[in-house]
Amino acid sequence: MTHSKYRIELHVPSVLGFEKVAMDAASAVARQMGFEPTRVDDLRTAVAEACLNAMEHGNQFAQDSEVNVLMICEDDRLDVNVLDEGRGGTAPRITEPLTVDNPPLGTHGNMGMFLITQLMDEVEVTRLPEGSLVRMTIYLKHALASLAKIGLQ
Amino acid sequence: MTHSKYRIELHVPSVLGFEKVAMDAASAVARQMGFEPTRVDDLRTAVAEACLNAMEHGNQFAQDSEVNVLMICEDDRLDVNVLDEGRGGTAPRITEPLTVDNPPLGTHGNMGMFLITQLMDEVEVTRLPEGSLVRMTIYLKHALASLAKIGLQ
Amino acid sequence: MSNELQTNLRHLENASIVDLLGDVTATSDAILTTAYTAATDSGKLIVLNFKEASYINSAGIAIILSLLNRARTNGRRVVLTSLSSHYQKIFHMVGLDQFATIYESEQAALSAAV
Amino acid sequence: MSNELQTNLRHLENASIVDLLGDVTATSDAILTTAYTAATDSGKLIVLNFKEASYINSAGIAIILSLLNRARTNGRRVVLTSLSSHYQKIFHMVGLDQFATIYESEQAALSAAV
Ligand SMILES: Nc1ncnc2c1ncn2[C@@H]1O[C@H](COP(=O)(O)OP(=O)(O)O)[C@@H](O)[C@H]1O
Ligand SMILES: Nc1ncnc2c1ncn2[C@@H]1O[C@H](COP(=O)(O)OP(=O)(O)O)[C@@H](O)[C@H]1O
Repeated sequence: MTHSKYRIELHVPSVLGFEKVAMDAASAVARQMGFEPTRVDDLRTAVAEACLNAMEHGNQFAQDSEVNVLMICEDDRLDVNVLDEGRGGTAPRITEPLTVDNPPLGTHGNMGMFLITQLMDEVEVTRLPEGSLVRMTIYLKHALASLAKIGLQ
Repeated sequence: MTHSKYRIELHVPSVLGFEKVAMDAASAVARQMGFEPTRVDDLRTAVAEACLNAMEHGNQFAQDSEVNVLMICEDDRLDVNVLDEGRGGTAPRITEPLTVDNPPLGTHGNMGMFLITQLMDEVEVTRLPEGSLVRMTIYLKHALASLAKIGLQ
Repeated sequence: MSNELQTNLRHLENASIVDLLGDVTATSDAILTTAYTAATDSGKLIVLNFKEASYINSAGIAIILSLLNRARTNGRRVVLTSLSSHYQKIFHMVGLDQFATIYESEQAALSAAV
Repeated sequence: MSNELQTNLRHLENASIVDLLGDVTATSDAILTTAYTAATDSGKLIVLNFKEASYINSAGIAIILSLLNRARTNGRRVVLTSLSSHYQKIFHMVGLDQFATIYESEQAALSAAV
């Protein structure tokens, strides 16, 4: 299968639980492209976390707001773009996760963005006029991914 | 969970295999709403068949064409709308499936639309200016579904 | 495509078993025909084993119908095993189970059908 | 929500086992705290069993972190078992395995930890 430039677009409401729709859609796309199960699992977690952030921080769980997930299949990689409506005052930022020594008070442990960057081959955060865009890329060949990570590709 | 009017929208290319993305997204939505596994399986098959028809008959597998899957979660039911671009000369029609006595020559056994109507609680086919719309509904409570089927709801 | 059908042929004493591994869809025609032809050589009962076939669509069912028709023409007996309860229901809906017995497991097929 | 967490508490001779059934997410806080409190009554080792937890997100991990912190304050020992290899990797990435040992299975946890 040549994947070049297949485009899958998904919109989900900003309601906890609907990130699973994005997870399952993204993993179906990745399996279709031939990604291995462990990479599909990595993608599932990254997509879930990006969608949860978009729902909460980006859309403030506003009732009429949506999270837009745009997936592009290329020959060598899958790009997943998660776009929110930028309703909060913050932008996605990558910080060190909290630990047992310094535990989170509620359910925020700074782990979402951290995990995304750990699990994906490339992550790009852009602040667009309409909202925040988190672009996550995984490569079909790990070798290419490593080159990309150190900037040689 | 009150489901009233959650809206999930998905666009997939007209390429065999991508119906699985719609299947997986639809089943994630249905599970989220609390549908039982057997009903989720019914929905998976119906959504796959509607998307395959949209890709082939509706979009003629045209390279730039898309299948649009719009899901609406209501308190009592899930509506899945599958819309194509109406590029073919035909419209969705429900016929008796072919049998071993009169087997299909290729891969068309008139089974897609037949299965959809068997598996879903309600099916409505509409010819819109932009293409064919197949709307499939399943109810959370089977009792309601049966009433709806005989037109009492 | 990711989960393209593969087949595995096992010759037992009284039956030839065709394991279907992957998706049974429009693109499965050639591989299913090849597997059927190889299985039919033995002259024994042919068991189509769907244990590892998790996605079967209408095009796949159409191919199986044609295959059952060919088997009947050639006087070959074909039975099906290990379909999930969902696909048992689907095969029943389209009337396919009128032309080929569906067994719960390979073991059941072998003891009942041989 | 469909797969809201449920817990099941089992008191064994040397350990109290908390089975986590369902999703471990932002909405799991109250039920996890209740289960932890009930388990801690016994004074024994507490085993959090993730065998039936197929979806754990960052909010769920944050809740587990807080729970481990509380356990440390109370002088209670907590270990984790039966995480999928994916979630073992995730728990390692966020450093959670530095504060609670992760065992492959309940059996392994009981024989090693008691
Ligand atoms: N989509 C987003 N829009 C706005 N702010 C965001 C977004 N995603 C993340 N952030 C910001 O980045 C911080 C870190 O995010 P994350 O690592 O996922 O941890 P957490 O969500 O647990 O706080 C958040 O607390 C928030 O301030
Ligand atoms: N989305 C669609 N657009 C146009 N025609 C359609 C569509 N879906 C189905 N049809 C028509 O209805 C017929 C029956 O469809 P179906 O029962 O799914 O069987 P099959 O696809 O195997 O022919 C098709 O052969 C086609 O002519």
